[in-house]
This record gives sequence, C-alpha cells and structure tokens, in this order.
Amino acid sequence: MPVNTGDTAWLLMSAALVMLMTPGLALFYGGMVRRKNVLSTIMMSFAFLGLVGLLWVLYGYSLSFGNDHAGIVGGLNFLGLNNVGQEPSAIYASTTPHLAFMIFQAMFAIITVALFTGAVVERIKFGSLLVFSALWLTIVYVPTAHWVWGSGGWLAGLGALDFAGGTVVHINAGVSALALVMLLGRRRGFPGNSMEPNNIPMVVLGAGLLWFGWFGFNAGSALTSGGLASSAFVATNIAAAAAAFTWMIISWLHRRPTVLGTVTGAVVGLVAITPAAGFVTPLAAIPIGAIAAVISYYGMTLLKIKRGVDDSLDVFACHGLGGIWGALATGIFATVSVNSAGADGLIMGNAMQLLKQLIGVVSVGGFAFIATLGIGKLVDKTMGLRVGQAEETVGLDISQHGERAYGGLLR
Amino acid sequence: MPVNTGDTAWLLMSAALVMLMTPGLALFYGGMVRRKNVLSTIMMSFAFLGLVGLLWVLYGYSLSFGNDHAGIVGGLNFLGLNNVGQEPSAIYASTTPHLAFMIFQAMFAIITVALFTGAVVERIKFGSLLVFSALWLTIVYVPTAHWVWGSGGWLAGLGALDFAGGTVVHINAGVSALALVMLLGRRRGFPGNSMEPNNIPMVVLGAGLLWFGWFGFNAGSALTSGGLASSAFVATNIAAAAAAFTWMIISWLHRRPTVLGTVTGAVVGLVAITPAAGFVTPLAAIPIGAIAAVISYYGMTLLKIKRGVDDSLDVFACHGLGGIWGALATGIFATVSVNSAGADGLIMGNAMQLLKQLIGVVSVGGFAFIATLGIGKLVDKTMGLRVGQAEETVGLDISQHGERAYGGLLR
Amino acid sequence: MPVNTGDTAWLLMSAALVMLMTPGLALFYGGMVRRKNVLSTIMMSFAFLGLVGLLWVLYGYSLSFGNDHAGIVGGLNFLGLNNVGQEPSAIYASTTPHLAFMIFQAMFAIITVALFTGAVVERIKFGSLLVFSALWLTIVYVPTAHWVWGSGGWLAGLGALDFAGGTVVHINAGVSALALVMLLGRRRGFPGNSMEPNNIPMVVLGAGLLWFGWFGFNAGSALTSGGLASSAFVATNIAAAAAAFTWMIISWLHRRPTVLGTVTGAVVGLVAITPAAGFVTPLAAIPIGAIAAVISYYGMTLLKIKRGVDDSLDVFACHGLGGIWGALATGIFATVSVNSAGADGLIMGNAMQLLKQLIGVVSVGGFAFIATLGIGKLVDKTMGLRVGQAEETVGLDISQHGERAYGGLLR
Amino acid sequence: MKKVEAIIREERFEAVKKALEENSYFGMTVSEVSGRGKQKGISLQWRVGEQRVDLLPKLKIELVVLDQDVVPVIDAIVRNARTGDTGDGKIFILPVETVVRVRTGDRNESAI
Amino acid sequence: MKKVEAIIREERFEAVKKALEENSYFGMTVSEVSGRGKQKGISLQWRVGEQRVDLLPKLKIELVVLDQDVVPVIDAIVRNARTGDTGDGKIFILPVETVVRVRTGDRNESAI
Amino acid sequence: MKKVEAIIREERFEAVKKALEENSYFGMTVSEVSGRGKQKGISLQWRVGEQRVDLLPKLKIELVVLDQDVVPVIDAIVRNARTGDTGDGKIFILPVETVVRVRTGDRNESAI
Ligand SMILES: Nc1ncnc2c1ncn2[C@@H]1O[C@H](COP(=O)(O)OP(=O)(O)O)[C@@H](O)[C@H]1O
Ligand SMILES: Nc1ncnc2c1ncn2[C@@H]1O[C@H](COP(=O)(O)OP(=O)(O)O)[C@@H](O)[C@H]1O
Ligand SMILES: Nc1ncnc2c1ncn2[C@@H]1O[C@H](COP(=O)(O)OP(=O)(O)O)[C@@H](O)[C@H]1O
Repeated sequence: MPVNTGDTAWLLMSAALVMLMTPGLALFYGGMVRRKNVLSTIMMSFAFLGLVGLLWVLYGYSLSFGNDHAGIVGGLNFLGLNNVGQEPSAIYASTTPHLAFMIFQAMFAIITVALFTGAVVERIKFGSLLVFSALWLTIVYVPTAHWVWGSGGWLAGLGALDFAGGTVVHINAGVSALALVMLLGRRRGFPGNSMEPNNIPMVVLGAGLLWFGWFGFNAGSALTSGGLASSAFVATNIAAAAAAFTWMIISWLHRRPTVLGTVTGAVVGLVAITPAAGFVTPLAAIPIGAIAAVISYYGMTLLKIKRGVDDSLDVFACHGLGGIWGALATGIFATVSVNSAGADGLIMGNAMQLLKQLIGVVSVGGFAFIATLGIGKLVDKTMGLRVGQAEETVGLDISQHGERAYGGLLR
Repeated sequence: MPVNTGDTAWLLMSAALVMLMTPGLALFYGGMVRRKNVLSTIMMSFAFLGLVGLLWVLYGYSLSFGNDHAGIVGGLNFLGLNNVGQEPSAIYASTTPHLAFMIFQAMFAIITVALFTGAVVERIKFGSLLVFSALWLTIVYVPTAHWVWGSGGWLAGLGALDFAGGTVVHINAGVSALALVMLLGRRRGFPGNSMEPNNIPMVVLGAGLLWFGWFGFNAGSALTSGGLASSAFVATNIAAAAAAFTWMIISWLHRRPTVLGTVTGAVVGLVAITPAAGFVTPLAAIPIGAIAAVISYYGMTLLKIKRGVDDSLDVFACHGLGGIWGALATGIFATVSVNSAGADGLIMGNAMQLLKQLIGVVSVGGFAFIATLGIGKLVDKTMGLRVGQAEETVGLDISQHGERAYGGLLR
Repeated sequence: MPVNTGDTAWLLMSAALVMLMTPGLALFYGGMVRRKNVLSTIMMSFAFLGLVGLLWVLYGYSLSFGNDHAGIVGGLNFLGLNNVGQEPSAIYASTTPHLAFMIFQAMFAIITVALFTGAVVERIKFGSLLVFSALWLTIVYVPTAHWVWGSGGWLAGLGALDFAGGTVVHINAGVSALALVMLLGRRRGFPGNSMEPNNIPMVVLGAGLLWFGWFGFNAGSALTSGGLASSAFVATNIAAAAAAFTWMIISWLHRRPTVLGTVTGAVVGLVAITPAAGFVTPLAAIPIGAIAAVISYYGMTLLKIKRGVDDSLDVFACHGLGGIWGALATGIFATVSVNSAGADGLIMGNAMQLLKQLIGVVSVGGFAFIATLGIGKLVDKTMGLRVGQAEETVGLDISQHGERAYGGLLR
Repeated sequence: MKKVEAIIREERFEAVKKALEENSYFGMTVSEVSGRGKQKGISLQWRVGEQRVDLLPKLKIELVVLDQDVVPVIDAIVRNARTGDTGDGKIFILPVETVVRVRTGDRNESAI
Repeated sequence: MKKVEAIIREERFEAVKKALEENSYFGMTVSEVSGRGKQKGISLQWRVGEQRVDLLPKLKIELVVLDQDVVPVIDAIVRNARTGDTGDGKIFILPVETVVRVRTGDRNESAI
Repeated sequence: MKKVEAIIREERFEAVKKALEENSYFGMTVSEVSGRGKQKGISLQWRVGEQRVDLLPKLKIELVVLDQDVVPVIDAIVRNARTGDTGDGKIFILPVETVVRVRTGDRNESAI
C-alpha cells in the first residue's frame, strides 16, 4: 500500500508524544523524591532515551518485530534497521513508512524501562541500573513484546488483546518493579522518616506531560488516523478523568482531596485504559478508570502502609495493578463494534476472551517477575545493586552524579 | 463524507494541544500566587480535567451540540455519547470522526472552567468551587456554546462570528470571574501586603505551553487541515507576538520591561485573536494583538490599582476585556476573502457585522454575569464560598488539600 | 498542486513544535545561570517570540524567500505577507499552504536569535540586545537563509546541503555567539567564583522540550509527511541518543555521569544531525551524534577551562562546533538513496560534496563572525552592550526587569 | 545592647513588621526557620495515608537594639504576633557586646 | 537560661531530634545553613571540568534551655550527631537573659 | 570566645570569604536572610504598577572565634564587605560560653 500522509502525520506525531512522556516521567518521579535525589531520579528516566534509544535500533526492534521464531522471539532480519525503510512494512502499519512504525515502538521500549525505576530510586547504583536495564530490555521486554505484538507471537496468536501496551509496558514494568524491590530492600529510614515529596508542582507538570503524551501512546496505536484513533483518544481521556476524579474523592473521604492523589489517579486511569483503548466503547472507560483508581489506592495502602514494602514511587500499585486490571477489563468490555480486528469480551457474551487476557497477564507477569529476580541477582552479585550507606545518606545526586539540583549562592 | 486522514490527524492533535493548555494554565496561575497556595491554585485547573471531562461526555456535549431547541439549548440525542461515533457527524466537521469533534470541544469546556478560577484563588473553598463549576458548566457554558456554535443556535443564526471561542470561552470566563470576585471579596491583606508571585519561571513555562496549545485551539477550529487552518495558525502567532511586544514596551515606558508583563501580553494577544483567527487576514492580527495589550494593561491598572478590585490573577482584564475586544475586532477586520463561511466586517464596509458581534458580546456576557451571580449566591448560602480566616492565613494548600508544594528537609 | 491535508497537518504541527523550542530554550538556559539572572535569561529567549515573530512577517520572510537578487538576498515580493496565502507557493513546499511554510520558517528565525543569547547572559543590557538582534536578523540571518534555502540562493545553487538548518541556524548562532563574547568580555568573577546552575531540573525540562520540538525542526523540514520525514525523524532521535550516551560516558570517565552533561550531549547530537537528517541513513546518525559529543566536550573544555573564554552557556561549543561538524558530516554520509533531491557524500565516493559543505561552513560562519563584530561594535558605541557593575552584581532580573524569579515571604 | 530573637508565625509577620515600624524600629534581619514546641505539627496527606510533619514553618526576626528598647520591642511583638493558639512562638533576649556598621566602621550605639 | 546552637549534618538530624524528644526536649528551632570548617567542601561536576564547592549543607538547631539542661542536651546531640568524620559540626552555648512566650506573655523559666 | 554575626551583601560574600581564608579563619556558618535597615528596599514591577519590597536578600555569616581574633575578623569583614552605599550591613559580637566539637567531644578553645 502507498504511504498515507495523514496516517503518517499522526503516527510521527504520536511517536513524538510518546518520546515526551519520558522527560515527563522524569519530572513526575523527580518531584516525588527528596531533594537530595532529584537529579538521580530524573537521570534514571532520561538516560534511557540514550541507552534504549540505541539498543532498540541496533537489535531490539529486530528481536521484537523481526521474523518469528516459534512464537517466542523475533528474528535478525531487521538488525541495525536493515530492511526498515521509507516504504511501509509488509506486515505492520501498512499505510505508513516502516521507519515510522519502528520509532513509534522505540518510544514504548524507552519508557517501559524508565517506568520501573520509580520503585528503586534513592538507593540503586546508577551503573548497575544501566546494566540491569540493558539486560532486562533484551531478556524481558523484547520477547514479551514479540509474544503480544510481533507477527507470529504466541499471545497474539492466542488472541490476547493489548491495544497499546497494558501488558507489554505496564504489567512488565510494574511486576519487575516489585521484584527489584525485593532484591534491593527499603530505603534507609523507611518507614519512619518523613519522605516528603520535594516538589509537587513538578509532579503535576510531569503528569500533565504524561497525559498529553498518552494520546500518542494509545490513539497512536491505531496506526492510522481515523475513527479508531479517535475512539481510542476519547476512551483515553475519559479513563484519565474518571480515575483522577475517583482518586480525588477517595482521598477526600479519607481526609482531603490531595493534588498528588489526583494526578496519581489520572496516571492510573491512563495505565488501565492502555490495553483497552481501541477495543472498548469510549464510555466503558468510565468504569475502567474508576475501578483502576480504587484498586490502585487500596493496593498502595496495603503494600506501603500495611506491609511496609518500599516500592518507593508505587510502581507496582500504579502500573502493575493498573495494568492487570486494564488487561482483564479489556476481556470484559471489548466489543468488535468498536474494532473489527479486536474481539468481543465478557459483556458481549465471550467469556473466553477474559481467560485469554488472564493467560496474557499471568504469562507475561510471571515471566517478568522471575526473569527480573534472576537478572537482578546476577547484577547484584557482580556489580552490587545498592549504593553504600554514606552515599545513600548524602544523596544520590552528589554521590552518583556529582551534582546538586538547586545550586545558587548557598544551596 | 468519508473520514479524511489528514484532517483527522490535525483535529486529534489539536485536541491534545488544547488538553495540554489546562496543565499549562495550572502552572501559569500556580506561579503567580503565594507559596502557600501553589497547589491549591494548580488543583483548581487540574481537577476540571476530571470533573468537566466526565460531565462533558455524559451530557455537556449533548446539550451544547445536540438537536436544537429554540436556538437556546441542544437536545438529548448525544447523551452519554449516544450517536457519537467513528463516522463523521452529519452536521459538524464532516471530514473527521464525530468522536474527534466531540473531544476537541470537551477540551474547550474544561479550560473555560479552569480559566475563571484565577480570579478567586487563595480564598475559595475547594468543594464549593467544584459544585459551583458543575452548575456553571451546565447553566452558563453549555447553552452559550449552543447559541454560538450549535447547529440552530440563535447567535449562530444571527451571524455573530466566533471562530475559536472568544465569546464562548473568554468572555464567559472573564465576566464570570468578575461576578465571582464581587461575591467573594478580596483576599485578606489585599491591597497592602506584598503578594509577590512565588515562581515566575513556572509562569513562563505555563505561558509557553498555552501559546503552543493555542495553535490547536485556534487553527484546530478550522476542523480541517489546509489553508484556513494555516491562516488561523499564522494569525494566532502574530497576535501573540504583537501583544507580547506591546506589553513589554508599555511596561518599559512605565519603568522596566518585565517578564511577567511580556508573557501576560502574549496570553492577552492569544485571547483577542481567538474569535477572529479564521476570519481575518494574518496581518490584521498585529493591530488586534497590540490593541488588546493596551486595553488589558490599562484595564488592569484601573481595576486593580485604582479601584482595588481583587480579581487576583486578572482574569477579567485578560480574558474578559481581551475577549470583548477580540469579538468586536472580528466585526471590524473580518473578510470573506479569508474564509468564505465567514463574513465581511466594518473595514470591508459591513458595519452590521460589528453590531452582530456586539449583540454576541452583550448577550453572552450579560447572561454569564447574571447567572454567575445567581449560582454563586446559591452556593454561598448553602456551602459557603470562602474558606475561614485561619485557613486562608495558613494557606489553602494545607487547609484544603493537606499538602505542601515544596517539601524537603525543612520546607 | 492542491493542498494535501496530511502534509499540512504535519507541517503545522512541526511549526508548533519548533515554536515550543523557544520557551524550551528559555528554561534550558534559565536553569543554568545563577538565581539572580534566571528571568533575564528566560526573557532573552521569550522576547524574540515577540520581536522576531513580528519582523519575520513584516520583511524577514520576504528578504529570505522572496525573488532572488544575485543569489545574495530575497526580494520584496512577500513584504508584509503580500502574496503569501492559503494556496501552496509556486516554489516552496508545493503540497501545503504558503502560509504554513512561512510560519514554519518564522520559528527557525526566532530560535536562532534566542540561541546565541546563551553566550552573553548575566551581563548584556536588555535594550541593546534587542537592537542588536533586530540588526543581526536583518543583516546576518535573512541573507544567509536566502543563500542556503532561498530559491536562487548561491549556496543552494552550488549544491551545499543543509536539511534543517545546521548552517543557517546553528553555525550562524554559534559563531556569532563567539564574536559577541569577544566584544563583551567575561562575567565579573569568571573564572573563580562558583557559577553553579540554579536549577538543573529546569534545564532537563528545557532539554526535553527541545528534543520533542526538534522532531518538528528536522522531520518537519521534509515539508511532507511520508518516508523522508520518517527517516529524518528516526535519524534525529538516534543522533540525540548517541550523543547523550556518549557525553554521559565521557563525563563518567572523567569522574561521574552528570545529568547536565547528558542533556547537553542530547542537544549537541540534535544540532549535529540537523543539516544531515534528511540526507543520511538513520544509522549514520550514530557516528554523527557520538562524534559531535566528543568534539563539543573537548572543545568546551579547551575554550572554557583552558582558555578562559566566557561563552557562558557554551553556545559556540554546542551550536558552533556541533553545527560545523554536522555540516561536514552531511558531506561525508549523504546518500541519494535516502533523498533523491540530495546528493552523495564522501562515503558514496563524492568528495566534492564535502568541499561544498566546507564552502558553506566557511562562507556563512565567516560572514556571521565579521558581521556580528561590526553590528556589536556599533551597538556598543551607541547604546553600550554591557550593564553597569552594580547592575551585574545585583543581578539582571532586578536591574533590567524589576523582578525576582522566586518571590514569596522572604526570597 | 541586646539582640531580640523572635520566632513567630509567618502569617503574623506583616503585622509585627508594621508595629515595629510605627515605633521606629526599622532595622531587622529575618529568616525562614522551622520550629517545634507545644504545637505538635500538622498532618499531611500524599498519595495514600497520612504523615505527621512535626516541624512547622516559622519566621525568625532578629533585632539588635539599645537596652532601653528591649521592653517596647517585646511588647510590640507580643501584641501583634499573638493568636492565642499554641505555636505563637518565643522571644529570646541575648546580650550583645559590640555592634559595627559595615558601611562606616562605626561601633556600638551609633551603629545600630 | 542558655541557648544551645548546634550545627550538624543533615543526615543526622532525625536521630538527634529523636534523642532530644526522648529526653523531653521538644522545643527547638531549626534552619538550613551552609558551613565550612576542617571539612573542605566537595567537588561538583557540570558540563565539563570540576568545581569545588566549599560550603556544605548543614542544619542548625537552636534550643533555649534551663542552665541545668545544657549538659544533657549537649550529650544527646554529640552522641547522635557524631559520625567520626570531619564535618560533624559544632555546638555553641550562649547566654540568654530573657525568654518570653508570645502566646501568654509569660517570661523566663515558665516560658521555655 | 565570641560569636561574630555579620550581615552582609550577597555580592560581597566571595571577597569576604577569601579575606577570612587568607587570615586562616576557615570555620564559618552561612545562611540566607533578608534584612531591612537604612536601606528602604527596592521597587519591583509585575504585570502592572509597582510594589515596594522592603526586605532585601542578605547573607549572614557566623564565626565563633577566640577573643583575640574578634578585632582582626571584624576588620577583614568590614574591609571587604563595604561598598559605601546603605545596605552594607552590620556586625554583632555576642559572648559564647562553651564550644563543643561534635566529632571529638572536645570543648572550648581546642574545639573552635
Ligand atoms: N525551647 C525552645 N528553644 C528554641 N525554640 C523554641 C523552643 N520552644 C519553642 N520554640 C520555637 O517557638 C515555636 C512555637 O513554640 P510552641 O511551643 O509551639 O508555641 P507556644 O509557645 O505558643 O506554645 C516553635 O515552633 C519553635 O520554633
Ligand atoms: N569557627 C566556626 N564558627 C562557626 N561555625 C563553624 C566554625 N567551625 C565550624 N563551623 C561549622 O561546623 C561545621 C562542621 O565543621 P568542621 O570543622 O567541618 O567539622 P569538624 O568539627 O568535625 O572537623 C561547619 O560546616 C560549619 O558550619
Ligand atoms: N537593628 C538591627 N538589627 C538587626 N539587623 C539589622 C539591624 N539594622 C540593620 N540590620 C541588618 O543590616 C542590614 C543592612 O542595614 P542597613 O541599615 O540597610 O545598612 P547600613 O548600615 O549600611 O545603613 C539590614 O538589611 C539588616 O539585615
């Protein structure tokens, strides 16, 4: 098929939007940590724009989207962007240049890696994080992306639906975050010491950029510019709105409607709608978003307050739980009336779809969890995952990066 | 008509751009208040991404754009996005999915509500603001949007022009802001105590995002991607430039070219060009923007310094006066050579158009003012509009939201 | 040719993206200076959205892109946007409205002027900067843009390639920065006093917006939405990634992987790929970006640390050296297989192209350097370029703009 | 000469400053501090749960005055900083041996 | 009455605060300061090169206490603020002549 | 032992620090304060109009020194902090009864 200029404009713009999510995430996370770790936290997202940006074009894309090997992993035919050109791919995104599809996918890989860092900020060694992440990208992200989205991938073949990465991005990141926390342990002084966010306006800015970018993430995943993209766009906005509003109300019932809670809710709603956006009616995004906020709120409370698990920026509660709920919700609310390439879900009488979704959740989540423990252990044994006590106390900005976020005359 | 991919790409992108304006506004406003009210001010914009985002899809869109009832209000045929699908609407935006048009409009409703909060920051009760805003959206925004843009709306029928919301968005918000200030009164310590903006770089960031988003607001309102969108885009940029430059020079003549003044000028120029962008030649944006800055500057001086009206962030002077001037300027500078669906204005020899614009200004402005007073009074009697003295003194961040903007070791 | 909606959507969006780069640059630069000069630094970018935004539509576009005069400068046929309408131009960007092409170009002129201010922050007089910049735009930017991009421009005729402004934007800005520093001298206290950046997260935000906007800068320069835009988009991202990663590693080898270094690297990579983006294969962006980081890093060290040249925010090292390398690299890596309107470079066996590139570098760079010295001298003699000692010491925010960045109770 | 160090609520600062001004005490140095005393802090909420923050923002005013001015200064501060709730703050009086005005090098009484 | 001014490391603050609390010293005023002493600063890196920053962040704790409380307070601070490396900080004891509680106007012992 | 508290202009700080260093006074604690005195503030502009801000940024340097070092320290500060315009600042000398070095527990002279 020839390249369609409108579809290409939308896909390129979507790729740019998803790219912006990574600096957005950097600020979202950076505002939530203590002042002495702001830059280190930001760097844990920004650095992957470099590292994963390179690995993806060198081999990541090929192993994810190249010729299938037994449903498990892609081939080497796209190594170093070989055969990835200005013409549409024969298989993916048939109305836009293959390069556009490839770079759109690159942005997903980058942010996925950045996402899980939220769990381990304020204590992980920067060098070890880079090595871990390169391995994780290769061993966890690349194959699971193939399972779900690659032509011939076994989950795709099974009919598990994941419109824009609920499983590949969010479950992967959320579950791996939890595994990493188990390896790494709590921050010194958690719980007990106040770990007050240093800059909530920065968190809001990050959340705003994430919401904005998510239109590219979800509606861009239609890969064309038209009805499906519009439907996914609307569902995305509704889910974010519903979840932000729900979280605000829950926190109000507990005491006050917090800003941090409201923006967190928005992000959780966006996570939950991700796998569903192009398969459900826009209005289904209301329950999907609202329930996501409830699950994530109470999941977070349980984990953090009750059980003392120091998933520092709640990556598992937001992305893991939100992603799992979203994947299952896709199996509940999906309807072919929205997307003929999709499937009907539970409500339309197809309980099987929910089962398929469950298989997707369990297989990707389980694999990510175990693989992360393995890779993490390996890196811990060889390089050490955690900074020394003095380095942690003085803060990672100075100890890992030799910088302070806010200079000036004195501080 | 079939969906056009290029038009759809532009409309979706424009919707995303307008969405970004609300976090942009949150930062623009948040930087201008005192440190103890930063989060509260931000929340007064961000929360509407949730609340109005939901109300719009539930009934707002239907009552604005549904089947006309006597030119006054839309019908219930689009309730809960019923009949709003992936195909183009029969009436609006015939080359893009109906859902895309709907969500583009949603973003306008959201930011309009957020806009007027600037007048009442640092003292309004958050719960009351939410209730007020839901009522205001329903009673003021939804019908006036129908009058101006709805198929069958009486102002549309009359031939009053409003390309992208000078009347619906800016006059509505600006006039309502003034009415709210009358109900609410001044902040404690105004005038007298220093109310120095806490973070002007944050204001600049907000202004930058607003300017960027405004391309979607104005050029997106062409609803197609082509000559008209391009013309509106250029007019938008020129007006912002002219007004920013003019304000800078005025403040320089008074003493110094301030940054806060320059970015305020840019926003005022963007306000003024909003109704005109697709009806006037790009170069007409120079006088439209420049005069807007002059009107707004001296209006602000008069209101704030001379009369002591505490419209805290000058919403009336910026959006009310800017919007009124823009609406009238449309009646002066419009020409069918730019947009055949528009009209000629005064300069092209059609004085009637100016009259029509005036009718638009007076009817919408008058209605908004009276309705706001009524709704505000009601909320004040039932829930109370204003926080208690101690809450105001300690700051709304802590008293309304239980949070502080900048945490850290001590502050 | 008729207007193509997809191409237009992409070009308008690209123009918006490039517009956002100027506020992005304002924050990028603003975060790097001392607290007392934050607003002044920001203003040195933001003000040009006004000033250059106006001059460009009045005469800048015409003199750059109007009818050729001897290859040196454009004509007056587009004065005040005369003949620049909703139809495509006969010469440039044949599938999009002429106005869209014009405003896309406007954004380039604006940011070019903003770029060089980084060299002279913390000491230049604001009024003199404005006058200097208006002259510089007219005498340096406008003709050189014509040479390279104007129909009939002598460098275009020669076959020198500059896809998105490596020469016109970056060499121009970088070389002029150096000339200005020579006229202006060092900041008081440089070197010696600590000049610690006041807000590195703000720098990162700025860098993020720059990277995001650069997709419009480079991929938008394809002027169509399709394979070439996609290829340039990918090359852009790869170069930024490679350079960010390289700078991070270099600074690590020296001691620590700094955040400021990493984002600087990203910007340098984006600079270097600018002239090449649409002429080289995406993978060629790896050496182009990586080598740019090396050149810029050591160039900066040499200039700043070794020679004590106070190019305050390293504009020459980043944009001058990066731009020169990018222009030459285009002559090395270009291939007609990517862009048939381009040329083959050294690697494809065409050494001539490298020579042409060199001619472009030397002629534009040399002209910009000499002209800047002249204009600067003139402004210095008449208005004075530098603020007084007391004004510099107290900071330009208060002395030039009567404002403080961070207000609040005390500071 | 004495140094009066007053720790007061931020929100009472404008009133205190005005009162001092009206009694012709212009010179002062102010800083942002955090304090704890009888007032046990406030409860903040973030994403979930609550957290007590026990150091609250206060302002510290330092004035160096002649011995005979100590009592009127204390009075002016107490009158204007008091709200009656815990957390109103403290005033400490410390002895000062020498005062120098940097601009002139003047010492003591004439330097205040 | 005495004023105890302790300059300590930020990272030891929580421990010191707790120790004081356990000994029933609640009242305190804290501020962010920067200091230099034997500890000669740290080296920062920016784009290129390194730069020494010789003022390091510290916290200053001020407590006004009765004369007999000076020694136990010093002990509590020293025990909890010490790491053994240079930069642990200093404690200064200054005489205080009068203390006023703003809320009540109470003076001296009862006002602490 | 005495505590020297100097309130100076921010922009003179580097010079003062250097002078103290050259005279071997390394130990110091610095904080950001705002002050008012003869210098009546500055005028700021925002969107429209002007507003006077009467507290200006200053730096406070605290040095605890031996009695015999008070005079040379004052001299070094005055010489380097002076610009001759109002707002140059003040120096206050307060008595210090005890000094403790946290790292070692040393007291007094040896602890400075
Ligand atoms: N013993 C003390 N030493 C130093 N500062 C103190 C002391 N006691 C109280 N403060 C300061 O005074 C402030 C108010 O004290 P608090 O006891 O809460 O008020 P009140 O005296 O009205 O009961 C505290 O926040 C703290 O800054
Ligand atoms: N003479 C002094 N006057 C005021 N403050 C001092 C003095 N000496 C040290 N300090 C403060 O104490 C802190 C720690 O001092 P330092 O000499 O580095 O530690 P140590 O006493 O463990 O060697 C310094 O950062 C400074 O704030
Ligand atoms: N009586 C005072 N008590 C405490 N601080 C003072 C006093 N007078 C002046 N200061 C401090 O000294 C600074 C400079 O004082 P000012 O009177 O403006 O300068 P000068 O002594 O040169 O006339 C003030 O900003 C303030 O911080």
